[in-house]
Amino acid sequence: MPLDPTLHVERLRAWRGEIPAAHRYTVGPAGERFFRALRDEGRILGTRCNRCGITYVPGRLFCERCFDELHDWGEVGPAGTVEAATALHLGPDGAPLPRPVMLALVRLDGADTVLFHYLDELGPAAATIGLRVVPVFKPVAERTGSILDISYFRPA
Amino acid sequence: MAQHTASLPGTALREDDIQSGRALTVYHEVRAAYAWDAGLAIGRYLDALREGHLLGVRCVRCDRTVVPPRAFCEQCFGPMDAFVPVADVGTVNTFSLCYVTWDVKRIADPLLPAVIDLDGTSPRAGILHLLGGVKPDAVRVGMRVRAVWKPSRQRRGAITDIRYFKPLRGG
Amino acid sequence: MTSRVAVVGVGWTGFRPVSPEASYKELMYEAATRAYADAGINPRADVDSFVTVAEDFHEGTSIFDEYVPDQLGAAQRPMHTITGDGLHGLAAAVMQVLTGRFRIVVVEGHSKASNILTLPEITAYAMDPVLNRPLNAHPIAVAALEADRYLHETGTTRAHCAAVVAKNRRNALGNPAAAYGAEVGVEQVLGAEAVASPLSRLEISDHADGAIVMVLADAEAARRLSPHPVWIHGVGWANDSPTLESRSWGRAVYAERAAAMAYRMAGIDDPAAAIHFAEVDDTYAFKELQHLEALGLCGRGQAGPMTADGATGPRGRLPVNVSGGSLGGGHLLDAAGLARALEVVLQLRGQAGPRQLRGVTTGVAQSWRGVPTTSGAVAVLSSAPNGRVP
Amino acid sequence: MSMRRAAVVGAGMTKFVRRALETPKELSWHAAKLALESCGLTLADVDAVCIGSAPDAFDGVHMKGEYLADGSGAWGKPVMRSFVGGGTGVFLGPQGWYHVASGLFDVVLIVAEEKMSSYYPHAQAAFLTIFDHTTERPLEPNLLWIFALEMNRYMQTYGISKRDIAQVAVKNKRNAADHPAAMLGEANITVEDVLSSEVLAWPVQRLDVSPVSDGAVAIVMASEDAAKRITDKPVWVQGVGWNLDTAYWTNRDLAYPEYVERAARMAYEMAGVREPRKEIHIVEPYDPFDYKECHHLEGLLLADRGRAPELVADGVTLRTGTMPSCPSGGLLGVGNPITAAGLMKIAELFWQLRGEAGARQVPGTPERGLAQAWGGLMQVGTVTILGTERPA
Repeated sequence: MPLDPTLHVERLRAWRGEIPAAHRYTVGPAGERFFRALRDEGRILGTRCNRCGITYVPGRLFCERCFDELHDWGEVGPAGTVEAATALHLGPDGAPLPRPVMLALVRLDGADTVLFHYLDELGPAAATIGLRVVPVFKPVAERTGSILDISYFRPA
Repeated sequence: MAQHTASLPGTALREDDIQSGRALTVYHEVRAAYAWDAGLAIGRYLDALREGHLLGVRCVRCDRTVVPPRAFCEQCFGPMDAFVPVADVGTVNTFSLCYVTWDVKRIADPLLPAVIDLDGTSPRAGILHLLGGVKPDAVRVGMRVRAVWKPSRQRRGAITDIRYFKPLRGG
Repeated sequence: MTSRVAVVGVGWTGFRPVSPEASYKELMYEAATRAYADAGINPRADVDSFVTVAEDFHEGTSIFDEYVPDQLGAAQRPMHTITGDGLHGLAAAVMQVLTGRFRIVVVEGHSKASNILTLPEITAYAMDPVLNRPLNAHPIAVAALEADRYLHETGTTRAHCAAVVAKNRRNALGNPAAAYGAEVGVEQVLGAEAVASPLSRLEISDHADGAIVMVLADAEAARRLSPHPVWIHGVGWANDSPTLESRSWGRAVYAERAAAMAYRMAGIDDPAAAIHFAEVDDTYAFKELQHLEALGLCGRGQAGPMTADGATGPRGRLPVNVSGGSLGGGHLLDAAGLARALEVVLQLRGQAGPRQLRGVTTGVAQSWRGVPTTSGAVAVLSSAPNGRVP
Repeated sequence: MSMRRAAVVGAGMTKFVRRALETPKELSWHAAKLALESCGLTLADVDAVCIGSAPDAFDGVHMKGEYLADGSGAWGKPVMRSFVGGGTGVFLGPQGWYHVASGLFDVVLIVAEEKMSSYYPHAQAAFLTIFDHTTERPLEPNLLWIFALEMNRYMQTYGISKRDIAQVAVKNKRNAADHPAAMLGEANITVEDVLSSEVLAWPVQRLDVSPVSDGAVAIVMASEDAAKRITDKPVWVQGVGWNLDTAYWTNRDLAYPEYVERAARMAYEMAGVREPRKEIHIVEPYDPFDYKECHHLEGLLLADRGRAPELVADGVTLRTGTMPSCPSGGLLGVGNPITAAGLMKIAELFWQLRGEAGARQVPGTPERGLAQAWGGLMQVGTVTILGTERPA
């Protein structure tokens, strides 16, 4: 390259910077219904697409397969089955965690989809596929209308 | 009548719906941090700024000298031929009086961003910087300006080693 | 049908864990210069359109598209970004050539992964903000859950996955462009630090910096420009559901559908017979196995045993990731799929040096966009110009 | 080789609002579903999906195209998201066209979505990071700088006044009063209102600027055979063009958008348009700021350099003029959810050329229209030409 290269390793520079990005996300009309039922009634609601024969949990506004608007709301669970699980040893920043966090895909009874959530209070049970679990809700006063209104799932 | 003239979907919220919690929301801030390798051309540009001068690059084939430096000529696609010093004196190509910060806060004294064509570069080879030491209503396109540098021990090899450009005496 | 698009030039730089001497523009410029020299073209006169693949948060710049044209010779030319994998970019270029209005189209992909200081947080920022992100989990959890489900459904074992790592890291020793060549044993992989069960540290590819540029041409220009055009017989791409809630967790549906599209275009009915070697996504070791099955190159649950038996090794009946893949070569973010296609091109040209396969005329490249996506692409490449492989 | 023709056969959109309740996926779904319903199709008829969306930092999702896929109808389908900054909405014309013209797909669903209100506290802060990270961002630039610098250079070069330019804002906001998707706002502002509005970054004032918004737009594009099955009024893609200028924006003549001219020439050549001022009957130039409409009319060769404001003053660009410009109301009037606003321009041509634009319908029987958008650091030109006549 005609421009003289920089041959001194200690002179190589990297410029530091960030993308500042803070967001407030609405949950949408279907989310409003789902999270209010979760927060106020401790109920987990799904919507059913009768054309495709699928019950989506959390309930959705539309079916991704046929694009129908979904109106058929109903309660599912609260018990469900672990479809996959992992013991996660890394924190969100990539640093090791002092003790692993258990995460699972839980298919609630009556649902055709899964929830991505924590497992805890496993006791002697192994976090294996097929394990029957139930949600542990936060105390009513602490609920905010969030997926974290469910604290975690534990063996049934 | 066409579909689109029927009442269209989309539900307007007011800021107050969010603040009051009438609409449920989830807040999240992402930490997106980078260390971008300056590389050859910009690395040398930053070195020169620390030393108190501006550096350009020259393409002999296109007879062009441009700032900021780049390793390649975007016009002929050959490698650039040489680093060349350029003057820290130039001409205001265009400017603005900006009353809003980058994160949309109102300010009373405007910032004066400008594109400054530096002496010794080819036509239309300016850089973005700020003007200072001048009343906002006195700024003109075509105004001659000179870089005001930070003292050498405060310079760290950054575009902000130049505080701003101020008018040459006598314009 | 007769193929109408060919790769006539390739250029690359890297792949290395870090590249502090060069800016992203300088990396791209070097790869582009090599590709244009390889194709014997002048980008300022001969190229009708340029495509790049990039994501803003991998670059640290909003509208990164802005910063691409100069170092590719694309200033004041038709140029656009696809926010996809390099194979999506390749497919976009193929479509442009097929319209008949573009004779030569350039595709670029690159990675400056070393410049991203907070990649796990950024990847997590791709998850659903309402349903998934509040759990504040490292995104590797998504891959681990997929692995758990895949092993469960297919009977594939962790030892099978470890065999993928051993193979690809060893293959990388034969590839001067690969960043992470090493002799790593199966036991070493199984005994490595647990990251997210069932994944150990060594089953997860590390990132690398690099850039890849490819020059595509229509049939007439290809024959004029290249003594060894590599014909693109088929391209395919597809998504499964983007949501964690309603996607398939055991199967790579995106790869199955992308492959079906590419094979249909290529006129391939029996991929296991028509495809001589494969470069597939191995971001995580189990993904290589899952993807081989999705590509129809073996039956479900067979990829693991095949790998353990050496059938996917460089001298096996279906060599897979002879380049070293991402596990051995380094994962190139949005350019990962182009790295797969690059190896297929080099093999089909007979330019793969010590790792050259004998007697291969048709190969497949496949990509996945990584967690948390269900987005994949496939390209079928051949040294034979006729679409239907003999 | 004869080219495979493509036509727009359907379109739909959401309202443009300052802050939408719906999630980005839900906005996309609404627009996409309306577009499909407008031509009697279902998702099963769709072969491939094209998505357009501007910086991920707005909606606040990395790899936004992946996230938007289900709302855009891409479940199990081939989907690609293209990205050329603000030019993306109109680039969806070329992108959809090459999907169809390649021969790979017959029916393509094309969806543009933007939810700018997710960014807190204000979407404009997301634009800091469009500037060069090392040589410009340390100066803490905001988006307004680059527009103000360009506008000032444009005015200075040609001796144009703010008063000349303000008429664009007046016209577009008035046009938007007839658009059912338009943000609620003052439709009947005057030039004096523009000139006395708050100065943001001289010469840019509050009413020179389009409002940030949330919204989605979708169109359906089809091959010739499919289009004829779907509708008896296909609107043909006659020409497409796109062009990306250097990233070194301070090394460029800011008074004239050469990249727009290059994109336009590419599209005119394909469309066989030799005299654009006679042959383009409706134009939807990109108008995020009022001066931009003038700038772009010149780049499109529809006005002489520095003379576009005269066309505005003479009423040529009114909906009832001889070259209606932004009859939709444009970004200034309807709102500016970046890529959705760009695709709205293509949708507007579709409705206008079919005579379905209702109160916005331009008089006569327009046969050809042009939509254009701009993006990046004053460097992207994207053009789509639609017409009622089947291309040769």
